Amino acid sequence: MFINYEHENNVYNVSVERRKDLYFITYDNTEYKVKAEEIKPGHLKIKLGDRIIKSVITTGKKDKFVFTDGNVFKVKNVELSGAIKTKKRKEEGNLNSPISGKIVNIKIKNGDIAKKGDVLMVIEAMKMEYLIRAPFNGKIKKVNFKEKDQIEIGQKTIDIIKKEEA
Amino acid sequence: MFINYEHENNVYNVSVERRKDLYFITYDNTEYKVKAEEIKPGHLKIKLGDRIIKSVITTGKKDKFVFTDGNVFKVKNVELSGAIKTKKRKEEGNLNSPISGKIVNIKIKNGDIAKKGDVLMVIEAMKMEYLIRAPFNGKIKKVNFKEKDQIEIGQKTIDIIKKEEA
Amino acid sequence: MFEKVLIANRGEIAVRIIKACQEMSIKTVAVYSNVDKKAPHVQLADESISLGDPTPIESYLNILKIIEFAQDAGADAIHPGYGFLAENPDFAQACKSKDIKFIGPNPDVISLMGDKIAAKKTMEKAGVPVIPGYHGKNQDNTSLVKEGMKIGFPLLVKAAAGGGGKGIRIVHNEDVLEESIEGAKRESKSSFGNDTVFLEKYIEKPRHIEFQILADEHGNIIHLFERECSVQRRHQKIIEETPSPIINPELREKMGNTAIKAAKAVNYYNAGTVEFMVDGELNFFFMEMNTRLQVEHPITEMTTGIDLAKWQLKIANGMKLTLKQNDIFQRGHAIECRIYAENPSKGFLPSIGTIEKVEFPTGPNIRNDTGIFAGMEITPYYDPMLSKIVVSSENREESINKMIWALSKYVVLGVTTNISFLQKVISHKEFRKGNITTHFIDNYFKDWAISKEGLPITAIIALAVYDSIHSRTQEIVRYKESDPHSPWKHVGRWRIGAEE
Amino acid sequence: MFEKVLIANRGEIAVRIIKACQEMSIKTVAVYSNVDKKAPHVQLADESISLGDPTPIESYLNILKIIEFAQDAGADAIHPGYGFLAENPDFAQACKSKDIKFIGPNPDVISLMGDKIAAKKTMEKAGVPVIPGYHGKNQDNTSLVKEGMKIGFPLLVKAAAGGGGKGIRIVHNEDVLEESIEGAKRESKSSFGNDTVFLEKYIEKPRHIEFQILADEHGNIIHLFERECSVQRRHQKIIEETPSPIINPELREKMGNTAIKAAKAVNYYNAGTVEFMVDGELNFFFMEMNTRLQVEHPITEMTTGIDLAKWQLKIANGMKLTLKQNDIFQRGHAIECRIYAENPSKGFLPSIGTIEKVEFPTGPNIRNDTGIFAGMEITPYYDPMLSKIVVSSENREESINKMIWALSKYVVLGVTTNISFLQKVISHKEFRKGNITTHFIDNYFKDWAISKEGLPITAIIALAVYDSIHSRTQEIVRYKESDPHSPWKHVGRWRIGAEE
Repeated sequence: MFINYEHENNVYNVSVERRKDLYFITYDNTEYKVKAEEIKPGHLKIKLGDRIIKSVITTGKKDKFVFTDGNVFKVKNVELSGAIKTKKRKEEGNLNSPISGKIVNIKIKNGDIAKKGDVLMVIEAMKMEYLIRAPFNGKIKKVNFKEKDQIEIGQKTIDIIKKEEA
Repeated sequence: MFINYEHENNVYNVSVERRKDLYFITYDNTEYKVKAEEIKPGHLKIKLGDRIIKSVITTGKKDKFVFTDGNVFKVKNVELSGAIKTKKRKEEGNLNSPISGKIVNIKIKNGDIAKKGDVLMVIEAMKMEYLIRAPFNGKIKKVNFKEKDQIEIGQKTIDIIKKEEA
Repeated sequence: MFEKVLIANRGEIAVRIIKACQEMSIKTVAVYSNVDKKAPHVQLADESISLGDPTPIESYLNILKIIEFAQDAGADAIHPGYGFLAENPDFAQACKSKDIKFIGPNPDVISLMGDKIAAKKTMEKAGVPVIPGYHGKNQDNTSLVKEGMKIGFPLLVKAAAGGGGKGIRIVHNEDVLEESIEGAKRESKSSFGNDTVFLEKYIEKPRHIEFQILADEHGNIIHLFERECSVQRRHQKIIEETPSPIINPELREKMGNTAIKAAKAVNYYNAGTVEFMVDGELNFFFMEMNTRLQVEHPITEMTTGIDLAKWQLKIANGMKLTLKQNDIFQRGHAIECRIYAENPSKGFLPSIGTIEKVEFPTGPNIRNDTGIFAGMEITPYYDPMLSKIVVSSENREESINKMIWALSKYVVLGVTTNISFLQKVISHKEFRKGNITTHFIDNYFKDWAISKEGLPITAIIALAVYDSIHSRTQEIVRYKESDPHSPWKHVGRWRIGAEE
Repeated sequence: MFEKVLIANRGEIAVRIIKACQEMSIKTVAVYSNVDKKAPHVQLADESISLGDPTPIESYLNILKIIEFAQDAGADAIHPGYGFLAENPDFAQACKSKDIKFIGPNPDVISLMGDKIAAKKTMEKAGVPVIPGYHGKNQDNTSLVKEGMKIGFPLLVKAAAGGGGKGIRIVHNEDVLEESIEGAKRESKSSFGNDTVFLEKYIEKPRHIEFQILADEHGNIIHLFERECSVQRRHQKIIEETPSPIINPELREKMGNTAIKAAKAVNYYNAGTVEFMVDGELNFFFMEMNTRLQVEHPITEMTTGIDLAKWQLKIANGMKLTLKQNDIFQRGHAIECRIYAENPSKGFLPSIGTIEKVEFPTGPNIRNDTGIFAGMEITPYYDPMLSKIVVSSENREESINKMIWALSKYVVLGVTTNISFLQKVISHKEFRKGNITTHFIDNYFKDWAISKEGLPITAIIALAVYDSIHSRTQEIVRYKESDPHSPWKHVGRWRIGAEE
């Protein structure tokens, strides 16, 4: 069985083979032989050599959450296709909203010139302010929202055209 | 909907009619109108007039367990038939084993005469002794087990014939 | 500190000890019998080893197996908990001979304190007050009857190797003395493999009050005040509290010093408990010494702030007791209730079955020591104690109220428990006044039954709602309420088999 | 005592207060907004009333609605918890006018302490040391800049009506002074509807240390020692402990007496907190007074044995404080960690989502104050604090170890939390040494990220096992390990979009 896990834009390609309570897991050219049982729903007790790994896993609406060694990781099972493999690397300087909230202040308008680090927009959520700054020197192509608009996490706030370095 | 609950040899005959979150429950010629919701599996919050009843219910292999006001009751849903209605009242003086355990001592043998209160048999379970005593003066008809036998809860230890009072 | 400790126990005490170890960065090894495969102590431990057959003698009492497993796992110490092998000198000795540290006192001390007769003699010699009695070697019935007559009635017949209320008979007159001696011998033989009994004066209005001590291997010793354990059923404690409602500061100091004297007399180290009987005039007598962590240790922890389980580990590791007697003080009031799988309205008969659902009350100063879970089978193999609920607060009254609240939120479905019973006991007006003796339950709860009045209407309503929600029947149109043909009449309750 | 109390709050603090009421046999009324319909405080209360729309101003901040509901339910008192209406003098006044007891101090005192400038002036007059600064009425930028230049740098710009770190700017030099003043004004306006700011000297190596007080309506007042709250992110506390690692007995007494003086200066009653800033030379300055129960009150309860929530109820009911200063003492050491739904590696951005699974660590002296449950939606409407985990033990080192253990067993799946981050902070060697200031997080955890190294192998293995167990595929025969055609090669990790 081959599985691909996506975690923070990295894809982990794993294979697993099961024989009763023994599992042979191969990742990064290394095979791990473990003994494992699900002691209650979502609770795994895994024996890897002398080491006991205790893990809690649950499947949410979109993601899988795995708790191990006191830390939690959010992953997604993904099918690898040509498309995803060639997906473009994210542009430097993310202008997507980091949070769902209300736009309380827009500092620039279409056509303005912004200097790297300038505050372009202020978003308020949960009583705190989040600042959208220019990722580089550039010209504002389009402001996608107006003041008092509601914005959702991940929505693009502003289109900006990078100015060629002098 | 008609339901019969058996609890400690009593049968409670109840009817319930539902309209959304309203329930009309009739028991003993009284109708109770309550508002109720299952707040999580098995957890009920029931509003009866000014009163809030919180209850936890679970269904085991054979019985239903209901927790209310800090107490737990074990009940069974039963179908009422002619048979159960005419079921004989239990005889005075129960000679069934109160526990599953080991018979460590038998004080009498077939044909013996026992006086009311005499210890007939000693059963041991969970490191404690349980005594089976004669419920009345009588003659031992049959001892159903021998020493060191395993006995299950509810099994009849001894058959005894009641001696007519003088 | 130890690298790895094997916990030779199960249930709540194994869980308690594993947590103490893990906080101290000590690796833990759990052992378990087949029926405990999924038990919390097994899941919590860093490693676990199966003992197989659930019969105690094959599993948690199996000295050879446990020692072998400890060696295999590379454990450098074994914590025995309470019960099982905790007070077995052979086990302590076997650990010693394999160079595994037994977390407890010297095997000789366990041996001595396990022999109630020898223990009492030792204490008498050390100047600790003991109850008048016969602890001689003449164990034939005739001699025992003669000695009993000398002591006078009421008197007690007790198993020399006893504990937990097993092998005890109270004798009120000559007629039943011999019969009682025989019964105690038989029970003792069956429980402890030894039928030696002793006789002693029976104390009227007795209270069971014990003192916690903590002693290191370097001769340092302190006491951590008393626990009032008088509320008992079948000679087993069910409710414990500290401070005791009747102990005053002078008596507390006197008894505490006596407890220290008792422990010093046998060069004791480890946590330990000196049990006293206190009579109506506040005279106190040594009863026995428990050479292990006590079930009820949490109430001492809550009022003194000291972690007894961790100190056991530190002491066993050779550390010096850094706590001084003057640094230890009681604060507030703590109560423990033991939750048993048993039926209080049927003579506290242990109950078995599957725990279908369990929910613990939580809140400030509420401690749950437990080893149970939903889906767990309660078997007849082991003690029916499921867990302990412990509360503390600023004073006794508040703690009683907190405990009543906590018990009212404590849900265990699937096996009969004593939770309702505990609520009634702790709410009793004589308990509230602190008027308790070891006869408290017999005096006030002889024929107690939760369900004398049958199913309460709240339960009936809840069941009806539940079944209605979970039935596949659609919502139905109501019959007209005035309809004489409505089947809504004629519902009620009747007794099975009753003539109609 | 009150018959029935309405709790005008949600989450863990509503749960905490409801439990206190229930232990005292006081009936409770919960209020809730639509998104909180299934919340624990609603389920626990004896009654509950829906406030409708989740927007705070329509629900938990809606004075009219809440007062009306309290009247309808026949509540004779309202407990405001913390946050929301807890320090709103209009609410306290509205309760008073409807003859409902507000569980808190007099509305005038809330008003006075809510105005940071007036509060500081009052304290200065009463002889309580304050930080040099400007709290004047001239709020035009030019005047403020001039005053700022007088005080010197570094200095702080703070919202007069502020709290919880909102509307605060630190200014290191003249160039950015005006810009910072503007930012603070804007944030203050948006958060509190008031853009008055004040300026003050910025203390280097500052610690935030506060004193708990308890005062009744009859002029009796005590303090319950300090809480060290220096570990903060975005000017909000995340870890609190008591005692403070730097406070010595003399300083403790001096600061405690100053806190009492501060409270007396305004005829305070109720539980309250006097916050001080302490500099590197152990000089201390009054910062502000919180006229309510504090988030971090449990650490004081654990070390003093006093139940603050219950005392609030008793005091509001007119009872006299029976506790005397000399009877109160600290024992052991307690630590609280606040569990937030937030992402510490993304500037502590609050996270939202559904809590899919939650498991709390339990054990002796571990307290969970929580209002969350599996299936709960974390929405952007309210503060992202999920719960508080509090531990205590004999000393600081043990408490740190206990907290590390507890956090390592604390499972929250479905929303990003700060649990891993808290583990790292509390394990940090400077934290262990007690070397903490309010800059601790900025100094040592500026670019912290849990997953710099990506998914650990343990997580990969666990996922693979989980998916294998839950896949419908049958067990398959293994490829020969030496088989060169085995698809078991070529598995690994790569970055999406990376050139191959």
